[in-house]
Amino acid sequence: MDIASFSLMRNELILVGIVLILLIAEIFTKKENKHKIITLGTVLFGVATLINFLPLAEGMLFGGSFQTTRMTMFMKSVLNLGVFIVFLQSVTWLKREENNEKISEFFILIISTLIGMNFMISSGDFLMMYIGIELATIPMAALAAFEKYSEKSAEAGIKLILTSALSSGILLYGLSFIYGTTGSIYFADCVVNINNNPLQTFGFVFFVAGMAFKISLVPFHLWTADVYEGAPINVTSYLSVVSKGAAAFTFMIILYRVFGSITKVWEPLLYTLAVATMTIGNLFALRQNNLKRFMAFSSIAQAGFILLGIMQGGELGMTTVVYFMLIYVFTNLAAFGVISAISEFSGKEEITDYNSLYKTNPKLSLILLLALFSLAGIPPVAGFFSKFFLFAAAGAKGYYILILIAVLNATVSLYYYLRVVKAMLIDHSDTPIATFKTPWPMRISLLICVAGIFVIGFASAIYEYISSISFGIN
Amino acid sequence: MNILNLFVIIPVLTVIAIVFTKDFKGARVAAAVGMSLQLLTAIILVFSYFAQRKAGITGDFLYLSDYTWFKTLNIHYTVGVDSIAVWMLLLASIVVFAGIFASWQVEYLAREFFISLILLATGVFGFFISLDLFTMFLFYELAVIPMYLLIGIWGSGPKEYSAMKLTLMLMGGSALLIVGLLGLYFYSSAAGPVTFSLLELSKISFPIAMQRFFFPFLFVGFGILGALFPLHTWSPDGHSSAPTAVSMLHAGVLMKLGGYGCLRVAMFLLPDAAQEMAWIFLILTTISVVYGAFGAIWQKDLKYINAYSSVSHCGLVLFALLMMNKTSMDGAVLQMISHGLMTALFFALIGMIYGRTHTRNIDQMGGLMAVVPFLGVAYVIAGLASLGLPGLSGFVAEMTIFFGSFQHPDTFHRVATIIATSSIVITAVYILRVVGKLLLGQVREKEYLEFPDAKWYERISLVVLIVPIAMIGFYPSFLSSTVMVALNPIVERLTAML
Amino acid sequence: MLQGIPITSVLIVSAFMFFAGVCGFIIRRNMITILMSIELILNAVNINMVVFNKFLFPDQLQGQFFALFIVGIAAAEASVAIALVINIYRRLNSISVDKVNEMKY
Amino acid sequence: MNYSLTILILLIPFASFLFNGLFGMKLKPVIAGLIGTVGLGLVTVLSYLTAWQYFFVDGMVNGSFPKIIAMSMDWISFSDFLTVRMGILLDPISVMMLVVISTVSFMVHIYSLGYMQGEKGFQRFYAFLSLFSFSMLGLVLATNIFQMYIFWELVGVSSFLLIGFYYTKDSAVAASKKAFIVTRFADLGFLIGILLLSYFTKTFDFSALTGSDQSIFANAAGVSFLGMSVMTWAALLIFMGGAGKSAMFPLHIWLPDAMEGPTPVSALIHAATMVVAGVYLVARMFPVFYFQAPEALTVVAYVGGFTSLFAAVIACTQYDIKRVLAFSTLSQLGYMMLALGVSGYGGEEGVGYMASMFHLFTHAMFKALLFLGAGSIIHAVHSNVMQDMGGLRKYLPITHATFLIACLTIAGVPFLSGFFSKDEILVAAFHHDKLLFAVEFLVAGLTAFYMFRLYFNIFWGKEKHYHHTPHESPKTMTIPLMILAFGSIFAGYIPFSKLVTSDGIPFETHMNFAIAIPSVLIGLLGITIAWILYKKETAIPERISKSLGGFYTAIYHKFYFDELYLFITKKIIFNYISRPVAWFDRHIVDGSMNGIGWLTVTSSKKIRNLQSGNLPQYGMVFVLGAIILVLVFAFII
Amino acid sequence: MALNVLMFYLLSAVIVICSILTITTTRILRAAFYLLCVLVATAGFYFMVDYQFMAGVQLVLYAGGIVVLIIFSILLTSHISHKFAKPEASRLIMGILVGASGFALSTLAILKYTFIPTTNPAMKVDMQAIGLQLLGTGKNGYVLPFEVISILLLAAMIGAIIIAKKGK
Repeated sequence: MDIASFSLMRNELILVGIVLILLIAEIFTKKENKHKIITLGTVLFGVATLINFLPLAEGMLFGGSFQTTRMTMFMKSVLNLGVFIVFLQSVTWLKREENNEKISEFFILIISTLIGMNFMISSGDFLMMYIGIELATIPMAALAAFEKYSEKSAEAGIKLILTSALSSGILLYGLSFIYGTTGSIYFADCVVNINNNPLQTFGFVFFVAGMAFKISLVPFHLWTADVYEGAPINVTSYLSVVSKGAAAFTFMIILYRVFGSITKVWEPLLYTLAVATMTIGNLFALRQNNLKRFMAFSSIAQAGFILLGIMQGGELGMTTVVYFMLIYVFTNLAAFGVISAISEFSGKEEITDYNSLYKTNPKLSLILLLALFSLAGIPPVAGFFSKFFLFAAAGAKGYYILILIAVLNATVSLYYYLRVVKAMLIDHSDTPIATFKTPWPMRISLLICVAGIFVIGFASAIYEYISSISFGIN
Repeated sequence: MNILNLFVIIPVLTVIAIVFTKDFKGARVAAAVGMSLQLLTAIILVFSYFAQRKAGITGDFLYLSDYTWFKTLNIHYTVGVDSIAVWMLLLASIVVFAGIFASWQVEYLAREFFISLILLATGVFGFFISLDLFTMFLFYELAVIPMYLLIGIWGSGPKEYSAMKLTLMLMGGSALLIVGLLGLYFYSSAAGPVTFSLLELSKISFPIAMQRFFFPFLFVGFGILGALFPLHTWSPDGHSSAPTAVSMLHAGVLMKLGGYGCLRVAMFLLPDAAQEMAWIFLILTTISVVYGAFGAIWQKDLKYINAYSSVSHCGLVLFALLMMNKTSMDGAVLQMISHGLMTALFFALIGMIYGRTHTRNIDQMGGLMAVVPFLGVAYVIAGLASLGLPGLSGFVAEMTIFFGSFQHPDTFHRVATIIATSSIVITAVYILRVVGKLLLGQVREKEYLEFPDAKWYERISLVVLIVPIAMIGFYPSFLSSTVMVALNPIVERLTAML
Repeated sequence: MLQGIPITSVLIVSAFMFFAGVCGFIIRRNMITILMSIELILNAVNINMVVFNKFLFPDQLQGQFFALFIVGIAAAEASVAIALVINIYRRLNSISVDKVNEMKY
Repeated sequence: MNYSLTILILLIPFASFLFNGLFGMKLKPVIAGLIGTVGLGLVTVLSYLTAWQYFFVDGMVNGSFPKIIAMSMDWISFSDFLTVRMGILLDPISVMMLVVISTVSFMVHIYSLGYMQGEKGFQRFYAFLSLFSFSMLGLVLATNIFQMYIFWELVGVSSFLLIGFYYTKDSAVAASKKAFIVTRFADLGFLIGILLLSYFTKTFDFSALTGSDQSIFANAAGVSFLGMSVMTWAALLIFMGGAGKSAMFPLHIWLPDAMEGPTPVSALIHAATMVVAGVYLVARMFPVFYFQAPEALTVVAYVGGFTSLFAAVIACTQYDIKRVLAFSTLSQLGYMMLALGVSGYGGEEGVGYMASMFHLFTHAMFKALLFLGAGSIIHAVHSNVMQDMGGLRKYLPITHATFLIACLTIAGVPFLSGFFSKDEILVAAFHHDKLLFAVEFLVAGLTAFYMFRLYFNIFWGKEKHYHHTPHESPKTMTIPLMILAFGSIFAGYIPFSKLVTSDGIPFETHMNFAIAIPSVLIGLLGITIAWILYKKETAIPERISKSLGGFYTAIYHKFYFDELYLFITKKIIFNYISRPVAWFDRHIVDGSMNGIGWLTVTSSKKIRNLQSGNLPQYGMVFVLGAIILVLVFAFII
Repeated sequence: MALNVLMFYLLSAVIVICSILTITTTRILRAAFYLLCVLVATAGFYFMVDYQFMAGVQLVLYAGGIVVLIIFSILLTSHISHKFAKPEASRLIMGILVGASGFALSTLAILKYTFIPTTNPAMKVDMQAIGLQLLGTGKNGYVLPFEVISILLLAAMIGAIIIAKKGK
């Protein structure tokens, strides 16, 4: 093991480096200069994001505990990009007086959770996976409670930490049985002993439940809405996009790599979860008035769609899932960006507050409209492609009824997305949110998102690239 | 470059042009210019297409071109037209063109209005030129969604409700479609790599069990847009709330997507199941035909009347398709074109009348013929076309359908045909009722006397629709025979199994 | 079987502990007791890990190390959780979970 | 011989329609009228030339008049064998009709120049007249049944437009609607008949259908539906179409109302031309009826007979002069239908056919004359009702004279045209069915009675108080009257049996005095009674009507058929079908769609307690979910 | 019966009883005490199976660290004399139901499964081995988790601080 091989951990190491730099910066920055840390953190992270796009060899470290493939590299880049956009969108919020003290903490916490996700993605054994998950979760609770003078935020924090602790308990209990029946915590060694005896399946189901918690699948989703609503909006967008994406991806590759031989167990399992998730998520989303909560249920429903791709179990499945996530990053962050900008300006987060928004803020409305259409899967924006391909993945397995349920759910989801559209474009308000100028970092972030929403769907090269680096159950 | 691409490029460029206009005047001029070009392109296409045919170029589709899009999924952007598609494109161009002029006076968010309208048109054009089911579906959905905004923002009455209902029902339809399309896609693996290509799929004979499963998805999926009973209820509400141009486009063109899809995708690709299950849908469509007509009798709102009438007429399209012989299917295509033109004409007129009277309730109108003779005469022409007067397009289409359907050897089908023919009387009843209440009799309100007759832009819109109605009515054989040629492969596939 | 103790007995004991923790999570109202329930759960997992390691796979120390890390993480988790509980206590002057249901439905 | 100029017979009126329709409003009314009239004049000339050419120059081929297809072009092709052609078929009946239509139409065109003077929409009127002429000529010249159907529909719509010419009058609008819908309903039968016919014979062409080769009906042999052979069905359905246009009972109800149209229109369409289209249709299809569906022919005869009686009875009680004439028309059409129904095929056997056509011809002349005369009267007194008239003979000498001639003709007074044609019909009926003969005999008397009732009431009796002194109509109106009077008198001398026969082969007819004399006598009897009752105004008619009581009222109300139809349309179709359909659509079909929405929203509300905001509950759901999944996937599956 | 077996059942009894008491007692400090008992009994069990290091960690970190932390927080947030109300019946029933059914299922699964021990020779568990593995970089080396958990601890610490520290 030489130093050069550490380059496989390039992204993680750079992120750790940024955390250290920020720690030092925090110590040596005067109080009145704290806001400069925002620039520092964002720029550093931007550079890291760019660096991570450079190609890198595949390989593994630490006896297989840390594995990196082009797929994981790509996924990490996607996550980095998402986080970068979140940082851009957080600038105004961080500049608030009450957050002045906590700027570097914000960056450190987010980046450390990101490090956790990176390890989770690259993990080669259950221990690393578990540590990654915890690293990605525990600081998240602190982030959710970041606005500590807000009761909602505090509530979000406690709900997140307690339920996630329970879920890691469940997950671990499952893992203990998997360890007990396979004799190893290393993915590569486990595989040979995977069969579906009841105890192992017991463990497997508990493991799935634990992961499902992170991806917020029904019935393990209950924390999601409350936490999303209570957490500061930028944390919410981070949670809904990056955290969920990483968990889903990890879940998928572990299913493929470790449990590939018992597809006949997890396909019906995921089938059930997918149906429940989409349906319940949509039914709840129908009635929401708070946009953050609304987006929470929307993202639950979206998670149900992801399962359709995961179930496929082949390269097609992985490609579609990753493709979906990539698009989802842009789409959801565009939506959250707008919500965040408006919330930052006016403090309003209810759907009815958006009445007549188009008249006062046409551009923001249009961006939100595009994002919502993309979430609903309406052409020509990217969401259409990603959703269609997910359905195709399920179709490849012959799950046509599931597709039907999914598409009907997508139709229901259209209903509530259109509710927001209706508020902005159709409904009249006497006191619409006033016209305002969005700060430039937000604009850049929205620009990136919109570009993504438009381009990724049509640019088949991206899909082809993902396809070329995907793998399935072998 | 392939001329067909222009059908997508021109609208997109028009949209971009509209974005840069300053006010509603600029927007509508830009839209009008763009759509005039579009109409011109369509006309050129018609001429060059038939010139090529005359020159002896064979092949089911002309102007084929194919670009690989998603390579691993084998999704292509494939375009090509046969004569049905050519006529449909022309129809769509005419209706869109007329629609722009019919909405000349839109001022509220005019740019957005025209952009949405043209986006809708893009979807329609794209749908007709596509030979790849994926892009076809993409354009299909693209055509459906702007409807929501168009109805919701610029509509009238319970517009939010109607818009939502329409959108959700149509999206429900496309939910079924997705299942069907994916079924076709994956089962195509029996004959090589999976594909969405219509040309490839049409060479495969799918196992019957698979056909039985997927045919209803595809047929109902497209059928919803074609107002298949009992899934037509989006249509009355949707139409009545929609602004003029949208009703025109929707009833005139968008509903044709349904019929066209049933023909081109559901029946063409899954012929055995089509043969086997036709009777179920035949019952439904027969009900549609009569039911829609009876439904129209009772209505008071002009748009509702026309919406129900559309249910009846579009029911006839599906009805004729299900008869599955060349003549009836030819009639179905003629009916699509004819209904497209005349219902667009109807909605244009209703919009113009509404713009003057501010009511659509026929009980509150009367004697308008004396006040606005141009509109009145146009309305009568539309009405006569609708009730199937010889010399106008409706007659040709209906007769072709009836005579085609009646050629069916089964008594069941012929009895259904006879039931369907009865719609011509019921149609006459409601059309005359409307004409009587709306146009004839004494002028009902004093203020009606002040109404100006049709403005120049209104006249353009109307004339552009009336002329083809009359042309088809007078000289149908070219249209009819060219459509027949295009139907050959479909009918062959449908009857090969018998 | 190790020194006359069947593995299943140990596992059943740990299972009992685990579900006692779960039960506690459900029936308790005080957040700190909920936290204790979670410690029970994690402890049960630890026992499992160690038992499997010792009874079945003593060739490596994977289970033991796993348990070790769980302990460490549990500590971190507990510390953050307690910080949050205290935060809640400051906001609401109560640490009953029934009080933290402002967001629902 | 080349008949290529016959195409102009169709094109001229059509061009005139288009021109007047599109640009008429920009022209002076007179010019528009003249365009129409001159056009029709040309058509008339061409028609006469064609008739001359057909009957007398080219004449017979192999002893019969041939069917000549003067022109034919494909219009649309339904399938390999069903092709619709637009063409011109010349045979004795079509040429005869050509003459009738062009003559009457020309007269009406001229007449209208005076009658319609100053009316709003004068140009429109001429446009519609041209359209009608075009359609009617197209109808009679049709080479195939589908072409006939096309023009049949066009005729219907022109009739609709013309009846509703005074579109601001609600009664006119209602009448036009009624006319259109009733005939449309009948046309449905016609259409289905064509469907059946074409399905079995694989052809539309008259030359094939009515030719000597009966093998094309082979497919239909033995095929029956609901106990009747399909060809009978087809024939009956086609007859239904004819009955609708010719206002046979029970589809007659539209015709009296159609009198809401301008009087020249009534003369042209609802007396002389369009209403005989049904008769013409049956005549055209006669071989099909005769050989394939003799039962249908019997139906034709009885329907015709009943209608003639029924209408004659009603005519006796009406006061509106146009309505009297309308019922008279019905009655006469019944005659023609009956004649066809009782006819045989070929030579002497086909006397009924010949008589029918003959009567059609003469009837066109005298009925047009009657209507135009009535128009002249109405023009003078501005009323339709005979109670408002009386003693007009002094003021309207020409009208009076011509009207009298027409009345005498229709009453069957010897040596006028009506006498000859009616006599032939009675002869045919007598040989075929004594009952029908008896009915017709009675009707002959009734006809004479009600016509003279009309005549005496108008021209004799006490003078009424007129707003202004009635005056004779202008030349444009009286000249056509005189021409038609001339026709009425002399049309009977045309040797029809030499020209227009069922199989094209001429035969000799002889006056059957055993029938002719009684029929003349009963006609005279009718006239006498009318003379007694109405020459001077007396109270006798009043008393008679009183004594008949309810029966009279029933007759006066046309046996309540209008009410019956109103009941069917308003109540049954509108209230009991349409309304429930609309309701069903709104509440059941649409309701179920909304119901799905409602269900979704409600279930969304119901499950909201899943998300109670309570942490332990979250944990419970979590663990419970996991346990259930374990149960299912580890133990059950 | 061998002593260790007896010992085991004793420890098990403590674990079971104290677990129940932990989740049922109405006094919070007692709950903490019972939890401590469970944890200590667990440590005893680790000793029994010769995992002294693990047992030590259990005692130090768990019993010593976490429980103390918990007790601190109890002192910060509750009155020692405070007695809880009994949980609501419905919740109690559901909790017991879930717990019992879960326990039943897992017991069933455990009993149905035949555990197959590895045939590889056992590893000697002494401090040296543990130390080497903890810092090993190859397979069965735990330096990476070790490092990552340090980041976790750092992040948790920062998180805890910003949440808990009193603002201005």
